[in-house]
Amino acid sequence: MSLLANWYDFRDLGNPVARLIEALQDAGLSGGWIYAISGLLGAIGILSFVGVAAVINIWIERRLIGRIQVRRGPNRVGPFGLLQPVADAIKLIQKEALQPDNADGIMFTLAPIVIFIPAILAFSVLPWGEHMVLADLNVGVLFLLALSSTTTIIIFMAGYASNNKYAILGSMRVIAMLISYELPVVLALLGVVLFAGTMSLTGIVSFQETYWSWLIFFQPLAFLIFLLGSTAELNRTPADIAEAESEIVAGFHIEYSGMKFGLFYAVELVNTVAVSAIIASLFFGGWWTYGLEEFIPGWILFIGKIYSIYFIFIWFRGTLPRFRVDQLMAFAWKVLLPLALINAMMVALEIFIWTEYEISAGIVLPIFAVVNFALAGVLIVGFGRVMSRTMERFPKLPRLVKDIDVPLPEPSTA
Amino acid sequence: MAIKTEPLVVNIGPQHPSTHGVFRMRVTLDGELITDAEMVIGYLHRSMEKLAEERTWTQNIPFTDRMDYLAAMTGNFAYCITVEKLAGIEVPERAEYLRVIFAELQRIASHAMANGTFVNDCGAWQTPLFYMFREREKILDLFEMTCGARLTLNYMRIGGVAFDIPDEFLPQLQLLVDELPDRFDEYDQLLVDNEILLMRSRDIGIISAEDAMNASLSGPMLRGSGVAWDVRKGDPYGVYDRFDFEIPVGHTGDCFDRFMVRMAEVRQSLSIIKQAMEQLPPGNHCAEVPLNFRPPEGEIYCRIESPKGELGYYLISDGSPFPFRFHVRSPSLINLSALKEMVVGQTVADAIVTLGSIDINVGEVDR
Amino acid sequence: MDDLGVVIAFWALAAMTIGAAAMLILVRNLMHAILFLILSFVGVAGLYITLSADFVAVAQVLIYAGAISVLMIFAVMLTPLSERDNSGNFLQLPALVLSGLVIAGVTFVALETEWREAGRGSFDTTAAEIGEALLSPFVLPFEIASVLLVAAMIGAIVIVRDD
Amino acid sequence: MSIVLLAARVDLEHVLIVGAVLFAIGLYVALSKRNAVAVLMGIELMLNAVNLTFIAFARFVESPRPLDGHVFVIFVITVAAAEAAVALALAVAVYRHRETIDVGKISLLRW
Repeated sequence: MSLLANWYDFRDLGNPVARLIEALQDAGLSGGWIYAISGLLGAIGILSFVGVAAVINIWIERRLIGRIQVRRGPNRVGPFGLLQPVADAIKLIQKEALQPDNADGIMFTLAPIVIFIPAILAFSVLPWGEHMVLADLNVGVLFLLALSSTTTIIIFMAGYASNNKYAILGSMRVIAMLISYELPVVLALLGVVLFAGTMSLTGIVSFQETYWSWLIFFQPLAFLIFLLGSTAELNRTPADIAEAESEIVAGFHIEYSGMKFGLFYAVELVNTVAVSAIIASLFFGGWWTYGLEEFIPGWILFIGKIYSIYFIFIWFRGTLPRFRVDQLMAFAWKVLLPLALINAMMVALEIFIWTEYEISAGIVLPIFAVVNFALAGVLIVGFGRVMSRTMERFPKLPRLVKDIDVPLPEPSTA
Repeated sequence: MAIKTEPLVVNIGPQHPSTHGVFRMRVTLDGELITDAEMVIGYLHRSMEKLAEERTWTQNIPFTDRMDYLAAMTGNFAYCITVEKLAGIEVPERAEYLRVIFAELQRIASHAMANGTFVNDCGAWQTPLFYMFREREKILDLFEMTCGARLTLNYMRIGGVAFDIPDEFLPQLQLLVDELPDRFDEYDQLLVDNEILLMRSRDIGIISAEDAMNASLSGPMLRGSGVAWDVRKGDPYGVYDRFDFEIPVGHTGDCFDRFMVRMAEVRQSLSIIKQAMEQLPPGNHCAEVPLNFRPPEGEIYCRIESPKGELGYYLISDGSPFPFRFHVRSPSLINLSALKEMVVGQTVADAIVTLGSIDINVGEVDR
Repeated sequence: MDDLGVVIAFWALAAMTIGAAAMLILVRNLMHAILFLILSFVGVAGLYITLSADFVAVAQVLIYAGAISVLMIFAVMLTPLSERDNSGNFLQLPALVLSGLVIAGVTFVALETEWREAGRGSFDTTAAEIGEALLSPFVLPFEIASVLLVAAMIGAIVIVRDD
Repeated sequence: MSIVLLAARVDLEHVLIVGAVLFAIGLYVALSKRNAVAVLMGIELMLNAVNLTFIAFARFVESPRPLDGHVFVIFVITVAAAEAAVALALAVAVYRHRETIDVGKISLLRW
């Protein structure tokens, strides 16, 4: 049995599955059955990763934020506080899942469940290793964008069904924000798609492998736009205006308690991992790491990259204050969108030059990398100058006065 | 013709993470814009002014702790100085200096707390608050070293302070004084150079110098608006006339100016502490005050510069061991009175930032 | 299309789509109606996938479920509660008759016509071909569509702008 | 049993019938609802039904350029987006002037 011969070869978990499929074909099963079985295996793999990630990330996030905030973070339950997520989950499950009197019952219950669907579906198109992809859609990037746009509706469902004013404020904010941020994100990804010439994530990773370079070197501006845009899409600081702890308390999930709240909490973490994974595959080569994947399994490298990017999101969260709604909108429309448009046009021009004059990749790609980095630098600095002209760049510090300069009141006497 | 929308009435508070206690603001919203606001206070009313009339002059000192519990020392200070003035008690030199040191330490602790929560209200996920807590913690350690308590100190007495400082106090204080300026430089880097914080706090919640004076604001609220007024200079009490320090004054009166005034005042406080440490004379720490203390008949109003503004006590004595009238002019309450003018026309997010920049303490607002 | 899995998926999605669309008639709350409409859109996207039109399916989710429905939610949220019902008007019976006629007519035509069916399998990669088709034979409609979008955007802004 | 057998495969006719049912529901919604947004929802449903038949023809019917159906659907989606934006802007504008979006009560153009 070839299936058992290399079972210990965990470098590429796709290989055992491929052999399993071969074995099933030899056994004479029809295509549908094989399709179902392999899909089920992949789904189990992804779901187990997502489940473990959602639990572990609670610990990682709390520990790291704790370190950023000069405190220790959870360290009581289990070794290094590792069992803290379990304790959290037990607490949340025990709690009563309250439902407001005039809430829209079905929508209220459905929203935290349905919101998991796009979050988990996003993992299905990601290439985890050379042959490890559940659904190699040829419109993978567009698929991810479509998923992120459906999240909007579900968040609105939650906010609307809660019958709470804070929740309505939060969900209207979400809708306005996500609609605005979809444009720069789409345009940033357009740059990547144009460069790689395919919308399939597998194709984009193999493009990076073919030309022996991560796409961040050709698309630094797209990376930055996507990173900032996705913090908004993820509702994380500095763009967490939908939850806005200090303003509208918890925004769209203010009325949720118990495990319903826990689901929202978990889906935020899962979404963050998903976006980190998307960034890792689009800009950092996915499982491909300059030949390192020969020695370390590609999927481990991929998870390592996911968590490196996840760290950036935690760092943002630990450091930055929050934008106001209109400032966030202005940032999307006045800064990110023009930058993304210029980037997309630049990429189109470069690809045109590349394909039309048939210059070899070895010459033209380093030039593109340099040009794009220079362009990114110039655009960011230039935009910073233009945007800050309306406001004095450096704040006026308070002036120090030696003596009081207001008319003295009558001195108080006994 | 605008769309006819239904106004949305939202309760901000009394249970809200950014109202710093149980303060409630009933705002009418048009979308996110505040068209009307109504302040509702009294959720933490403990009837201290009335209770104080049933207790002796000395027994009232703990009440002053529990008003502004983030600046208990200044509450003590203001009350004791008022009673001393009423009774004409001479306070020993050393006690005066110790009072200044502790009041200024308390000012630093209170401003650290105020600025930490202010940045928190701007949406930072608690990080600046925790750093500010770290500095405050060291000050609280010094308090604990001296009087055993950390928050409600009850340290000052009529005629002086309860205990002399322990031997290890001054070296520890010296360490802190040397260390804090660097720390606050670091926070300037983290916060003042942060574009998002500037965007959130500049030109928000502006109150002009004239309005501020008319509303009888005081403390950083007034100084942020550009009025150089400080009770320590304008109406010196204790030994404050012996120190050389400056008043930081803002330019426009927005939230950022108030924030920066507090940041700058921390440095001035440190300089006062340094001077007080150098001048600290030896001697007795408390004057002799009879146990059955009865000040002569009369009334008095006396004020000091608390971290939040002008903290005044109005006391009437009828010659009995109990005050006849015990009234507090609490800066939090009076600074809060300007909030409505500041928030109407702003968004909810700005209103929260504005409220944070006022630095109220509901314990002091409601008493 | 004889693969059993695809056939089952098609009928399940068709049932979901039509069921959700039918709920559009029945529910009282306009907000629920919009959510059922979104479910119906997603179902149609699923049907596109079973018909091996994956690019169109994803575009359907992106634009219909992600954008148009959000516009509708905005429109509903801008109107007061009293306007948010989903009741019918006096045309219900004629509309029912007309709808029945449409179903009967199309079913008749669909069953009676001899379609020139091609024994074609599913398409491999649709995205690239659609892109080429858009930019070579359909380049004029493509440009006009972009003009239309700009015109619609400006028009929508002009209509709702405060005078 | 025969119905089950009929449904055990998907041919052009089946997709067309599904499309027809969808179109009929959209037509009913568009004609019979009072609310302007509901009417728009019916119209969108009808457009979806048409798109479905386009895709079905592209999938099943012999043609030199089979993907033209897909291209048409893309155009329809584009136009639908533009149409929805304008229609909803109209609904908001009408509401602003007449304080109702009941299409029965908007009688400005009635003779």
